[in-house]
Amino acid sequence: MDFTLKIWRQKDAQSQGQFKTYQLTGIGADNSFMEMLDELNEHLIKNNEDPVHFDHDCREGICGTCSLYINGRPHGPQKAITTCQLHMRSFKDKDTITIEPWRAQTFPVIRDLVVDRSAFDRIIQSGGYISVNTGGVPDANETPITTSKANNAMDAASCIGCGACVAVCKNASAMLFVAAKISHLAQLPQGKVEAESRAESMVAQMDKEGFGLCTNTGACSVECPKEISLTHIARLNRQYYKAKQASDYIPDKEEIHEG
Amino acid sequence: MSMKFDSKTPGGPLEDKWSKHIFDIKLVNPANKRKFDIIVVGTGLAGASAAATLAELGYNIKAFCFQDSPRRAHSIAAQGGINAAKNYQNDGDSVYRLFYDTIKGGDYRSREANVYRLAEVSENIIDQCVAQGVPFAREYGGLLANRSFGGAQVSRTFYARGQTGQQLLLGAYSALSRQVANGKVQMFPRTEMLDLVVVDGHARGIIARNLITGKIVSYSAHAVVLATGGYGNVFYLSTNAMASNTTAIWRAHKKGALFANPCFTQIHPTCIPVSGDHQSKLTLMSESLRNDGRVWVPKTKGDNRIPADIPEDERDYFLERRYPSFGNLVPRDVASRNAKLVCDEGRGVGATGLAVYLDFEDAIKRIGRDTIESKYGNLFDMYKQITGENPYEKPMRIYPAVHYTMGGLWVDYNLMTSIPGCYALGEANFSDHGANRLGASALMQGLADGYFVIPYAIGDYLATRSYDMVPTDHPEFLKAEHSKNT
Amino acid sequence: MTWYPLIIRSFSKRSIQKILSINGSSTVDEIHKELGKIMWDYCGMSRTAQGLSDAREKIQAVKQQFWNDVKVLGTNDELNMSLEKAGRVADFIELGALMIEDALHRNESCGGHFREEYQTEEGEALRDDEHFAYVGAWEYQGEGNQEVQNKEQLQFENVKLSQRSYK
Amino acid sequence: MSWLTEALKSSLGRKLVMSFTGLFLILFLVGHMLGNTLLFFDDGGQAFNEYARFMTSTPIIQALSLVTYASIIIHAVYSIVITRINRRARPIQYALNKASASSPWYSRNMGILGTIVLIFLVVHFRSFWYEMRFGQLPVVNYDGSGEFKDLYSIVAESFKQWWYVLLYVVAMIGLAFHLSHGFKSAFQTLGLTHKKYTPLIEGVGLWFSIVVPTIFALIPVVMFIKSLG
Repeated sequence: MDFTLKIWRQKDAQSQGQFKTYQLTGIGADNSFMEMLDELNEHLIKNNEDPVHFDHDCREGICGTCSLYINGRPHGPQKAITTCQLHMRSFKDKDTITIEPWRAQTFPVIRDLVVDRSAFDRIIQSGGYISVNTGGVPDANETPITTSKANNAMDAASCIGCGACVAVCKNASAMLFVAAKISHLAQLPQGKVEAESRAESMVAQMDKEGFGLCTNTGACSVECPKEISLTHIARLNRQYYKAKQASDYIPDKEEIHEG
Repeated sequence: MSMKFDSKTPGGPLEDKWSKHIFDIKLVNPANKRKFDIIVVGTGLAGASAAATLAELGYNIKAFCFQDSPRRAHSIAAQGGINAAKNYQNDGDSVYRLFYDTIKGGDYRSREANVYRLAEVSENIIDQCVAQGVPFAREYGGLLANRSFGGAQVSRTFYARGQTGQQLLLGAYSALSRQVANGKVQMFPRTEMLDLVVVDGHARGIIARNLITGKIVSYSAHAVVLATGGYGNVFYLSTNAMASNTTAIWRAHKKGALFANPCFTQIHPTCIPVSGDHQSKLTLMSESLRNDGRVWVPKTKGDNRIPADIPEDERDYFLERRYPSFGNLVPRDVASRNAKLVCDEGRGVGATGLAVYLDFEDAIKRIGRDTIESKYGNLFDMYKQITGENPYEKPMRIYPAVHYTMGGLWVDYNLMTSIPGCYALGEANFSDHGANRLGASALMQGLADGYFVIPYAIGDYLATRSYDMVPTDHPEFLKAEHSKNT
Repeated sequence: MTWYPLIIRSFSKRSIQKILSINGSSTVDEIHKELGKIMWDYCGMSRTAQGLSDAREKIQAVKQQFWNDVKVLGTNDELNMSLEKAGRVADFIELGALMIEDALHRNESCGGHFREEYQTEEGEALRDDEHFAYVGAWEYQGEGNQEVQNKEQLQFENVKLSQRSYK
Repeated sequence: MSWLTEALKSSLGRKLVMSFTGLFLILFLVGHMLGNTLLFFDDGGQAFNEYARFMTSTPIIQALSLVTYASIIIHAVYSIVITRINRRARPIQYALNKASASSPWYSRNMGILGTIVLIFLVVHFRSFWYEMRFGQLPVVNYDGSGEFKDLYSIVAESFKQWWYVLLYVVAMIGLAFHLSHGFKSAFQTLGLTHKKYTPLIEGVGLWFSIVVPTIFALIPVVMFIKSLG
């Protein structure tokens, strides 16, 4: 198969970027999208041109590293997959494929198609955990959890942190990402203890990072490679309001100043 | 060939070794722990759990990973599950049986004491993970569910759909994140270790490259923990992530750490076959599929009818035929070699002839398509995505692929390499799996090492060390920088 | 001591510059694929003394190819994924050579290490516990020198070594 | 600063304000619509004028009116604040973006739809609300009930103009789409979703967003047609 590729090239975070067009011929339909880019890079290197930088690692749809905006959609035209699971048979021969990095103020471009998603790590650091130390915990079977609760928690926990939700959201909002973690932990008895303070602190961090506000368009869920549902956002909202009206946390001036 | 290293395996009866050892080894008093800095390289199950636990104890941790976030380490890709000798199923499991299965599965090439300890702490791992919020699969009564894996005749594998590694890693990552927030872990993502710094015979730091700026920076510490995974990518095609590599442990090896059993590699029997020259990596289909899938090839050479047209009596269920008691659940090395044998005989299937069928027809008839879908849905989807074929209707084609490396840096019972102060955890060391690893045991080992072994073991070393830091302009740091990159 | 940091810069640059300066004709991926093929063909699911000896030679050729003909563009002072990969592949080549040495010395079949010369009549792995029930721990001897193997004898006090059977 | 103002300044707090004001305005629409259907009566506007006086003279209704005005203003102001934050969150747009693949256009363009409704409201308020309160309306006298401001007469007069009717129809189409996202979105923001009830909310929301604006739009259309005859 032959393709015309329009790829965003940007030397580094400071540089101005622009699109460059490449012609690629003889690509097998069974190639994955990343293998197609590998092949492009082999050609580029042979021609003394800098290879296209893009993030990727496991290439089986679970690590969440890959992140391309392909023909106007995160992770390309198919539903419920990551870019690394996209195969060239999903395109037509002679197609033009436009490849852009995730666009969000909170995901600055590092080089070409590589962006910095460390904002997600900072959000998790602000409270995306259960505060237990290693050791001294009860037996695993001591607290039964209904299958439906465990399943719902697992649905939320399956978030891979790729950032497609932010990338596709017209507001570059991170609500689905934050909600997935909050909903995962809030549904388990172990996570309930801190559910409210967790919602408070993670939302505060999300706002601080500069993500946009959710306007419930639902695009995040549609494009999520793990099909994480909007109901988790609703659960986050509930947790947050509960926290705000019930928790004994009252910000003092300094905290507000820092925040 | 001298024996210049000591495994420090404690004496006494097997079941008392670890508890006795914990009592015997030296402790660092809580107030003094904050005077020690520890470098942890790698943030997979072993690295993240070690960094988090050591930080909880009070040590100052610098954690490094080459990925953009610690959550992306390749442990995340493990699908099937994690073993633990909980005997929740009342099917005769015990610490001793898990120990025995592991030793036997490893073809008697691992250390008894290490393996027994692994089986012992496996129970704590499950407790720990549940407390962290890992959403393991549950029975209707709300208790934990189990399934079986190769090389075992009991159900001791805990799982979270087909994403067990992901959920365990996210658990460890959350514990790590909590310590980052507490200021006890300084995290260095997109930073790759290039060399180990050894001062006066002790590991005292690393040289690392910031992958974004290219800056090469020295980091000093009182001990260095390497948890950088395996080296399966030496084969180019493997189930490892693209960036999984051997650089950290190889460069430590060149600094004097012994490298044990490098030829022990595991070939996983159930991978999606190679489809062409372009291929960059191979995708594993979880071994748990062999609980319900039946492996077969046509009885006659060159039979290229479609599978549905091959009648039952012309199929060779070669694993069930040769190994009636374990059937399709023989250990990985055995299953892989048998698949290779039938393909070498010319009975392989698919375009390349390098594949065998993994057939769910009987299972679908027996327990229904819905049950199969709930058990393996995401694996089936993944298979369909990659091959373009529907495994509910046509048997899967599978072929062995490089998956795991049992070899690694030699470590003693304390997980210390032959360089004092340098430790190796998880797949990066050699210790627990012998010549073959049982399915669902890699996750167990990574977490055992990180949560429950290194936190005690490292104290034995640090208790004897001074708090002084080696300045990063020490000649050994400079030398390491000079000689790096081979 | 104050002059040391200046030296660091120049030395470290020079060592990474080595890879960057070769500017040959083989990409890192091409070399990695060649290495992988040798390892899979000769040190994969089954191994023979002959195959491993051949692989020993072949891998040296790959090493030569890497250090004489690799092509890595760009500089050290930027995100440079080819450069990252080049460093990793250089290490894989050396490790591959050691894997072959290890597989060659272990004249038995056990677990994932299957030497065709050592199998039962039924084609199962045939261990040699008398001679190989040890951990082979290799010690680096400097660039270009044969590594030395140390042995840690494995003690089995609780399990009886037996031919593995899953029948 | 109190915890409450702090909470309302957070992203979720702002959404909550949008949700509450929006839901209140939805309630207001129901009442307003019921009242306005009096215009369909062929009684020369008596029922409508009585209703208009009731609405402007009853204290509880006046209090509710104040809440309505406040809701409209807060809803609009917050939407501007939110839009500005959201613009900042993506300074560089995609060169190629197939947004329609993942969300309906009206969900993405609530600002534009809201602006249409707002422009309409300005005209609407000037024409009727202002006249009723501060204008010099003719007075009618119904048997035994005293004097009434004849709001009906200006309404009837206005709806004789085709462009005025058109403005109403367009605005109501805008409102319909605004509601079809806004209704369910308000519940989502409040966290009121559940496998069992969400389909109900969505169904009611859809019918609401069709029926209410249609009735509103029918009033000028019917009166226009009547004026022709």
